Amino acid sequence: MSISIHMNPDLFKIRKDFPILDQKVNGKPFIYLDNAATSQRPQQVIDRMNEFSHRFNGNIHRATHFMANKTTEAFEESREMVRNYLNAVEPAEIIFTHGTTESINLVAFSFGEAFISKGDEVIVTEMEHHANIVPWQMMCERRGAGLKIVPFGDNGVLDLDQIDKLITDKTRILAVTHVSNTLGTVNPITEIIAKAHLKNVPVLIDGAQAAPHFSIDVQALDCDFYAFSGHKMYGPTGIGVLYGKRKWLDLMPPFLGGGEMIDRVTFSKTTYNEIPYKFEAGTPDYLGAIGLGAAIDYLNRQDKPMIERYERELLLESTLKLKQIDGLKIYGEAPEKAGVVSFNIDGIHPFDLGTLLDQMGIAVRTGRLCADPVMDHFGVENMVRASFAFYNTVEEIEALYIALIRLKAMF
Amino acid sequence: MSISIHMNPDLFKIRKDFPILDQKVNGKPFIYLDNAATSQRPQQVIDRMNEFSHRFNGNIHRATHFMANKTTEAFEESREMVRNYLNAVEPAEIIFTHGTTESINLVAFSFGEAFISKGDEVIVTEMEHHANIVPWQMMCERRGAGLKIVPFGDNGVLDLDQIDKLITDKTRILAVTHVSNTLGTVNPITEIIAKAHLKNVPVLIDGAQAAPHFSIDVQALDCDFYAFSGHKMYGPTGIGVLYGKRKWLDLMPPFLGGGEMIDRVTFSKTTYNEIPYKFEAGTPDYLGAIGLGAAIDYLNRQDKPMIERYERELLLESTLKLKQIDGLKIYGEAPEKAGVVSFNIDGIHPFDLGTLLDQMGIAVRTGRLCADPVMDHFGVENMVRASFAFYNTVEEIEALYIALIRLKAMF
Amino acid sequence: MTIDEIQQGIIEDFSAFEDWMDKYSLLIELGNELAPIDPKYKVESNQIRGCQSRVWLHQEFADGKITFEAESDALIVKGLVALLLKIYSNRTPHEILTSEPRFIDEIGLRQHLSPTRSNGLLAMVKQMKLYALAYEKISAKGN
Amino acid sequence: MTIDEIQQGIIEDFSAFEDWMDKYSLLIELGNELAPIDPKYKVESNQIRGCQSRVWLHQEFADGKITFEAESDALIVKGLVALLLKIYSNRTPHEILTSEPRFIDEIGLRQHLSPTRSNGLLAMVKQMKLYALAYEKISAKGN
Ligand SMILES: Cc1ncc(COP(=O)(O)O)c(C=O)c1O
Ligand SMILES: Cc1ncc(COP(=O)(O)O)c(C=O)c1O
Repeated sequence: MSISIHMNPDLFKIRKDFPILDQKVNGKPFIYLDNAATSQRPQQVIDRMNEFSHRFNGNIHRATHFMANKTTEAFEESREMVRNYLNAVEPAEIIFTHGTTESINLVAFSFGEAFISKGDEVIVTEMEHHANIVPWQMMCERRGAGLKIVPFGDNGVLDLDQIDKLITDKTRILAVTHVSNTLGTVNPITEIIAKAHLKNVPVLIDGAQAAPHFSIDVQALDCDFYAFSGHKMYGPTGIGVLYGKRKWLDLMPPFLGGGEMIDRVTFSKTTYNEIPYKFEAGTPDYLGAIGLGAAIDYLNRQDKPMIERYERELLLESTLKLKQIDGLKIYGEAPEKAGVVSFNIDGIHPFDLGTLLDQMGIAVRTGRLCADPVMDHFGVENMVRASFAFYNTVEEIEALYIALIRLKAMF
Repeated sequence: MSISIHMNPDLFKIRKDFPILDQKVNGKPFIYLDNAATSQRPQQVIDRMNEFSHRFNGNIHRATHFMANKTTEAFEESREMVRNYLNAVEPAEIIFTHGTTESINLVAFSFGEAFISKGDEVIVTEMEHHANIVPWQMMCERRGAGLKIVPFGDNGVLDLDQIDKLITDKTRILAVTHVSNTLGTVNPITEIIAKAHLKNVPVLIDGAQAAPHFSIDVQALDCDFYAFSGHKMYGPTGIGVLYGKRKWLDLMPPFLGGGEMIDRVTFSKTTYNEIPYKFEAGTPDYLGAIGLGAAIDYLNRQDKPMIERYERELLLESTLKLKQIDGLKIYGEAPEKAGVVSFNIDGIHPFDLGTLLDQMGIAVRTGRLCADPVMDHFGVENMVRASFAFYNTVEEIEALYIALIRLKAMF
Repeated sequence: MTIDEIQQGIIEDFSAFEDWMDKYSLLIELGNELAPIDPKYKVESNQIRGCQSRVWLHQEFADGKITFEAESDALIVKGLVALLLKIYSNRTPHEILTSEPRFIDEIGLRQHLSPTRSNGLLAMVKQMKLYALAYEKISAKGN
Repeated sequence: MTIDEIQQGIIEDFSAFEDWMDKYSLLIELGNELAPIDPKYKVESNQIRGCQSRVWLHQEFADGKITFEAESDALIVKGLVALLLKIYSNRTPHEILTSEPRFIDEIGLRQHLSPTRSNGLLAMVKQMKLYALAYEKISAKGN
């Protein structure tokens, strides 16, 4: 690991924290390059969750007993950690959901019920993950509204001029991804938000691919909503976050109904609790939230600027290497790009590549990447995607490169 | 533990499986009697989840690599275990949700969109948990439908005659709890379902308090939907189940939009996947589902008839004991009752009781138990609730009894 | 006596007891002794949100001092309310704003003031301070 | 030759290779050699659901036997498709219904037929059996 250690002196320690990385798969050292799909969990997250399974477990809120209080405290501490991670104004603006998908559905539904009527318009972009398209389509269909699309160029950069043209006085909300899960593009969301706010249009940011890698400041961004998933940022599956400005959340009706989100239930009239509880129906995934808190704590203890720099190095290194392969085409070459490289090799089906790489212990994602419109844009059925985390090494990228060269010869 | 062991010879072994039980709280041996709120997790569940964090973790479905396949296999195995646990016809009828609350919201929304229009009616009962009231209220308000209520008598038994009167040709669905989380009543759901089906009304069963304790056979019951939560049946938080008959699920539109629930996305038209995927938007909580699978596996390895008998003994024993306390009133004395005892002691506020019991290491729930209509029925603000699992002992019930006697003297 | 002196007294009263049961018995006694709030003040608008036990708080301002009356339906909470009234009632806004109810922590009942407890006590302390803040502003303007 | 004899032959061919790479090279070779399906059969209605690689399957029934033509856009899948055609095409419904493609397991490629794989192979085997079932019924009625 000499090259990697040179760039990331903590690497050896970091890799030790992720037990899953240290094993063989199909007889080869395991190389995990599918971090955009889901990331691995450090021992610290696993330990923290085990502590709560072994010692402290009681259903949260409204309880008088020790176990419930311990768990409630840890749950609310996690909320505060998320608030701090995003620099939100207050913990009440942090809603625990079950993932980015649920977060966006929540906004699409509740914002839609409150603010969207027949003839209104919603704007998304051509590079969105399905999770930031389908909920809006479903809502638009229900409310009789229309969906407008901001296109991107072949280099993977959004056509910002189009935004100005697409926003009309019928536009009610704009939803855009912070980082594209296929193209890797880091969108200029500060600029996009400013453009939208000029015309009084609130903005939802899909942060699924950004929150694990960059520092987020929702106040500086001034975004209205920000969504991300725990399982993509070194936490467990099943937990996610929706940040929302209080001014919106207060006005939006509840999404799901059930325990904790109510104030008082009678059959003739039910009144609702305050935020964030209004949007947290049912027993929250407090074990997951505690795990996410531990993941954030883990990230906070790292040298963040160094990690950001290192992840950028991994991107540069992999781009340079892969471009040396004849017939390999990379999709998305935005100047601002995160650690995601999607590509195809002429004449080789992504499924074949994925299958054979797996035989060599290398995990990449292949398929449509939950982004049909991006596939359609480039006129392809599938792509291969390698995506990085700070525990990956330059040597792993080298191994991917050598494997691809070897496989190419088989076809 | 002599009396308990006499009734449940496996008890010693079982308690060893639940590490959390073996500790002191507030300096006293920990006695956990809040199982209806959430249950504890056996080491087997914790181990299985750790195995997947330590060795096998990849985002499920549509992948070509080892980790994703291992995880997908385990996830789908869990679905099959749930199918088997409920005796559903096919795994496609098992939808993983995040809990009972989400399961019921899913049905309220998607069934509502498909089948409920202005003037239609939905029936629930007076003893429902808020999770089986509020989603229906919200949907009825959106669709312009009305909510009808089946009342219960002071003994905690539903007035079945009312069901026949309430069902009209406008009734579209009936939702009822299998076991009441406040009164402990085991409702005669076979009879209720038959009554409803006679008039072609489908039935949703809230099984949150039943699935952990009784054998469920959805085919024998012939219910249309059955919902429960993982965290109340010895699994992790954040995972739940909705069983639905294919004939309904096929006709219902999706609930949340996002990855995996789609077939093909274009901006002009999106088509949806088949069940169960149609209803599983976003990355499912596969870690939670695997944990739930392990919990079911654990339950399957127990002597189930013995455990059911033993839990009934715990109920009888606690009822007998508590009734000896002067001024103690038990709410709910249905002949068919599960291990839930809610009560009040004259002149002592439940909060005071809960606080002082906690000082003695005993965890009970106090409050409104997410069942405002039940509080209103009895004209009380709060209740104290003790609820049992098969790892509880008769000696723990004795300890509760002695503690209450001691506390009563303080007031 | 200053707020701090009274708090010190309370801490000493409680420190006489080793056993938690005796501490709670004392709280219950204090709760039982607390004069009930005038029924006309036991109204929704004086009620403090707390999911399990309810607290009613009424205040009046005269001669630069705030007098509080309060009550709770749970006896342990009422006992703690009695102690809070002892230190905060009939005080100037400034005194109220500059003192924390540290005694609760020191007599080993901290958990009752934790933000995750739904007994309404923390909300009551916050509400008393809000009143103090409001009256302080009014007084400042008045002069 | 019976289906089983052909399967045995395939298993022997593959067992000559120790290295997985050689096995996959052979599959790729088989895939490359497979005659393409007639374009007019490469239609939606012949396509088998598989999220990543697509498989097209066409069949005809004559003289009591079913002939299959098939193709896939992924080469490894196409190689496996070639093997499946070798054993299942030009067979009676009864032969098809009574033989399992055990060779896939035995040559160490079982994962390709696992229900969690989205390559469409399992669906293709199922589809071939469904055709066999249908024709068996038709033949039974016809006689
Ligand atoms: C009868 C009943 N229904 C529904 C629920 C809600 O379950 P969850 O909070 O896990 O969604 C509960 C849990 O308290 C319950 O007891
Ligand atoms: C940009 C983006 N948005 C949304 C999602 C959906 O996240 P989840 O499946 O965790 O809800 C993903 C994950 O693939 C993503 O990459």
